Amino acid sequence: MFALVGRSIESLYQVARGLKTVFKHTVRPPITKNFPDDMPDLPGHFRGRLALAVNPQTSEHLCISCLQCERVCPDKCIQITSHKSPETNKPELIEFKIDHGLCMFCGLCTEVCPTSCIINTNDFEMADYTRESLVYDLKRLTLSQDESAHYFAKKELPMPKPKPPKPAAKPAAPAAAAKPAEDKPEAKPEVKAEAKPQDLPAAPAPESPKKEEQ
Amino acid sequence: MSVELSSPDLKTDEMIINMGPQHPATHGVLRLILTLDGEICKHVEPVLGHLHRAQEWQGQNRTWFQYQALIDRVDYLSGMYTSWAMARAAEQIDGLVVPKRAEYLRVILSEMNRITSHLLWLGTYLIDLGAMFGFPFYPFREREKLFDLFEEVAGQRMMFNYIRIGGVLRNPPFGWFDKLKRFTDEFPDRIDEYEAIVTENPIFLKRTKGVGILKKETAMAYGVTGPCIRASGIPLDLRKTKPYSVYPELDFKVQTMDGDGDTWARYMCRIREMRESNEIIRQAIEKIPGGTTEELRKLLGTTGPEKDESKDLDPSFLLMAKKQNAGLRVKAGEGFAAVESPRGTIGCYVISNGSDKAYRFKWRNPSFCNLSVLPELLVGAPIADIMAIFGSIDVILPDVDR
Amino acid sequence: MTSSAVPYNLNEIGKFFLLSGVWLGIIFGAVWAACWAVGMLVPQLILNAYPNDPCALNVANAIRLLTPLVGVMVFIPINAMYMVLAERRGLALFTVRKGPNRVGPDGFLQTAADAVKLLFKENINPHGGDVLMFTLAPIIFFAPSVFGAIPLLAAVTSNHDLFKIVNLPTGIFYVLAMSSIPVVGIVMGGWASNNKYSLVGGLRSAAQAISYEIPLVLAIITTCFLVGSLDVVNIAQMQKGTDNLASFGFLNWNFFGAGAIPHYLDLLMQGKLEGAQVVTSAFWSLALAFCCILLCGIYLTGACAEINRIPFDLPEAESELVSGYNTEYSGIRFAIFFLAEFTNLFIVSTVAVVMWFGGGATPFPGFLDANTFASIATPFNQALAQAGLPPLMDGQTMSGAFWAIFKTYALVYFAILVRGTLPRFRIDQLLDFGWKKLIPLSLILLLAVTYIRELV
Amino acid sequence: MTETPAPGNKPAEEPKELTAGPFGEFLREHGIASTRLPDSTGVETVLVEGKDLEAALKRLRNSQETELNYLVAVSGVEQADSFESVYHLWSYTNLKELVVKVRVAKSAVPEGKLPVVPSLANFWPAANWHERESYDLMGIRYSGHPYLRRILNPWDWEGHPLRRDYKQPVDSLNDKNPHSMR
Repeated sequence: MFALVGRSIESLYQVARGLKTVFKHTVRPPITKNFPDDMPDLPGHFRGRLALAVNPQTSEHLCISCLQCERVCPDKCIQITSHKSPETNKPELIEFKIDHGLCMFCGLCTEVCPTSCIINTNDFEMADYTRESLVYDLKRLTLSQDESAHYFAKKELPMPKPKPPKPAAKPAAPAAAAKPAEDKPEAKPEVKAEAKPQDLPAAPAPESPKKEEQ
Repeated sequence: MSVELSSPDLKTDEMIINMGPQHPATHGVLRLILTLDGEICKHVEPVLGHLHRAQEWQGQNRTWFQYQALIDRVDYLSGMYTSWAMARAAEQIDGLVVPKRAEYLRVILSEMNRITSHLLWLGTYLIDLGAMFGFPFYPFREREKLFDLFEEVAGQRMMFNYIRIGGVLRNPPFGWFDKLKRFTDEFPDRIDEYEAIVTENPIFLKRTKGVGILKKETAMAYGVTGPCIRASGIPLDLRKTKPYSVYPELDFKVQTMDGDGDTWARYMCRIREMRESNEIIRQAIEKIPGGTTEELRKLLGTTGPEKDESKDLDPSFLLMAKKQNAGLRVKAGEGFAAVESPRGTIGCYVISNGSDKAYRFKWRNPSFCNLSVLPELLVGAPIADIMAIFGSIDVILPDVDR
Repeated sequence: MTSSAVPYNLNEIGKFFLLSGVWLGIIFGAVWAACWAVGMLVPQLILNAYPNDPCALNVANAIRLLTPLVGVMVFIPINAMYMVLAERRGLALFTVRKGPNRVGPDGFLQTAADAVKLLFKENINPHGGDVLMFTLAPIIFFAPSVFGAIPLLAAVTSNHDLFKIVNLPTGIFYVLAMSSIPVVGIVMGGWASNNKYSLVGGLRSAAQAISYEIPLVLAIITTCFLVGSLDVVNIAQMQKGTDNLASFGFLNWNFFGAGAIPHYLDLLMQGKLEGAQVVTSAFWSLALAFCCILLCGIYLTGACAEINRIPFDLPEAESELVSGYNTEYSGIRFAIFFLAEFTNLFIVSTVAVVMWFGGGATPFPGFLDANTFASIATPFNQALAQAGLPPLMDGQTMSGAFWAIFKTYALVYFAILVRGTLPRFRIDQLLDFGWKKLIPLSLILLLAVTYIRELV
Repeated sequence: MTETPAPGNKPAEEPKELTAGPFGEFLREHGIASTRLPDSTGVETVLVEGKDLEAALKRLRNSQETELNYLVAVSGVEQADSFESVYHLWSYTNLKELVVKVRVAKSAVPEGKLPVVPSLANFWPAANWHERESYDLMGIRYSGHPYLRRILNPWDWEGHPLRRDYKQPVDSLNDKNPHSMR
């Protein structure tokens, strides 16, 4: 009988302790973020939508059509069309398609890219109305010069060397410059000056360039 | 019709209920075919495979390099461990010695991952028990903090793709270790809060004490691992019993519970493991070769990534023992490697024939093996306990179905 | 990582109170306006139009009689809308979230939007279900709570003229009788859904309601016995204390022993107690108070079980039975179930307030009492009188309504806190708890109260 | 590794005889013949006959010396000319490990039949689901299994997907279908 009473009192005490702990949380600030109003501060290495960078200094397109990303993609979501330029005898990019509906954002393509052209941006809002519109073509994929500079700084990528000047008109060039700014409003904020370390020693740094460059 | 209510001939029927695959508490897509007598369970047949993605087939048809990105999805709540098991298997076959710093980073991130996994279990388990609205958010709050840290170092919150064959992907960014240290400082207080709400709660005790008793012998016969078997009193923890990585250098205890191994013991075991993991992280931060990223930078005298190619580098500061590239190959041979995941022994049996693809992959998933004991536990339990028991063995369905 | 730096959350708490205040203002404004219009304005207009017509007098009186019904009808849906929002925001506060904050200013209209959404959703009849029963179930679940609430109106408005009509001499019995009907609706809904989970949920509900009805009724009977009345208005009035005890405020409540403690203190101050009587009287008074606290606890527990709130929400146990009896419901029928659940919560809280927490009495004499409210109401009444319209309300009623509602919502928030903390019982443990613990305890208390009452 | 020749890429076969390890000795003491295979990353690997499997594993599990009471996994493997059922045995109490393999030569499997390996599920419940999985994916029939039913694939699935000669069915969710929904 007394044991029963004792247990009841103990139980009530424990319930009260729980209630108190829950009630204590009332004065804690909420952890909810008002998402579209304040965007999350994503780290540079965040693996978001794929994009093609241009040279931040010269606004050349960085892709050399080496097809490494196409080959390494586990989902086979990258499709590159290129042809061998008759003048320079080097491959030239014609079309670059990424099916973001298939992409699983593993970032392998960015690791193998010899010129740091294909990068994961911080953009993650890609919802769209059709599956077809998830297939991004070269024009939608290519970043503007400012954005490229932003991501190069944020990801601490080494600056690419400018390509040797070419005699003929470049087919990929027009796409590079004309990127509407409203595509990525949230990526605009000031380029962070603070140094974020990336791959320290011997990270899977972009493996020796020129290897696949025929 | 004249039926005597007290007669044993009173005609009753067994009811067959399909629990799942769309039941809210089957943690995904498990289907249980329950034969009920009233509310008492007479027979259970789990039907698996609703989430079967042919992970083994994919492993055999993708290169090593590609498959590394996929295996986080096998057990998405503890992706580090699946990566680690596969990386260990490949390293064993290849005879690679992973640099110390990389091993420490693996330990730190994996223990973080263990905490996130247990936290998620804690929240959802309380939901299974009916505390739908309040408590489950607290573990998720801490879990979010850890995920933010994961995001900074690995790039994503759950699909890390961080542990690679021969090392890890990259060093954490500046300030990361400080944030983690701050987390480890405040986390024990948070666990105290969880315990204040849950551990001694009379309703919780009633729901869990003496429910779903898993005897030692049964557990061993079914090959149960992880917190489930430790709660039954068997100190099987691969980090201690078959030490790997740098765990021998770290000081921690295997958390076992006395008694029969009921649901409450499994709960308590996980709570204690979280505290223990927290301690491991704290120690590993102290002991990591090269120290924090800032210290490492200072040590190397470099300021930016361009100069990291310095040749006179202490080999233990490296991150990779083997260069990662798309044509990654593993020597021919076979090997079985296991690591202690939050759910138990996660093992990877690999047969390699020296090409860039594995010849045979076989996953030994803890959830799959732990789930096989479920019919044993459920027979004789009322329908309300099904969720209490099923939740307490903490399976994750992608891990079961692969 | 940054959250622990600032330990206060005044912003969110402030928003919560602001939202509550505005919603409560809307609720009472609407109810008040409706009651005033039906009970005073329209009859007066009729009488003004046909001054000496006996027929008009009858019509006016008939319309006046409708006031309580109109009041309840206006009150219940708006109140449920507020309570759903309060529950969500309250739980958000307890769980370090923000809660719904998008629809309308700061989530203000969230439940209104939800209600509209539910109204426009399709009513789905489950295949093989009994459509008639399926349709009737939510109505049977909901209607009793509307009618059960009516006698309480008289109690919370301090027996205002307009609401006198609904006061019954056995009001509390009527409320209890009504509150036991909804379970029929649940069983019907569970049966007619043609779904095994729903059926189990419905049957669980029946078992649960039957077992928890007994301690609940016993707790109320004991209190009625102690007070000596079944009339809710009477019970509420008594807790204000008789003239010489009124200054003790909340000690007069049934919660603290139905006036035993003030009585003792009164005697002590007047020096009427001598020798050992000082101690024994004190002991018995405190014992009675303790019994009453236990009774109130039993009532609240039983009420929680009656209305299927966590930790007793077994009929809809989400992790076991998907959603129990309302698994198959959609659209307006589900909305009615939802509405009734919250209305029931409000009503059982009101019963508790009337029975134990002093009804409309202020806890501290002189604090926000009839005089204060009268001084607020006077300018309005004067303004209306100048316009030739009937007065709004008197201070007495306003004070009573204010405090009754205030206490009721305090209990509701407590229920929300409980919901945020406790896990759910198992059905056999629940029945065990009901039959083996609560019923014996309430019987013991009945005996104890009978005995102690004579000694105090 | 001798037993891992992939089709088309095979290392040289090493005919040299390996001496029996401690577990091989143990088995021989109890009258069970076993063949030592090359270690799988440092763990002793033995090959036993199908008919000896049950006796061998019972010995290994229950004997005080060995106490290999933790069946980690049962894997089905298709080699170039045989099917293997691989048992990874560990111990809950000590550090010993052992890999036991059972081979069924492809030439010994009749046309249209599955290779047969005796089941452990009757005395070792841990093997139950592993064997079902192996049956499902690799098509090894475990004779004497109490409930040998497909576990990961649907019950009416045709074929065994991890076989090398498995043909993927073409359905609406499949890339190979021209009307694929992808």
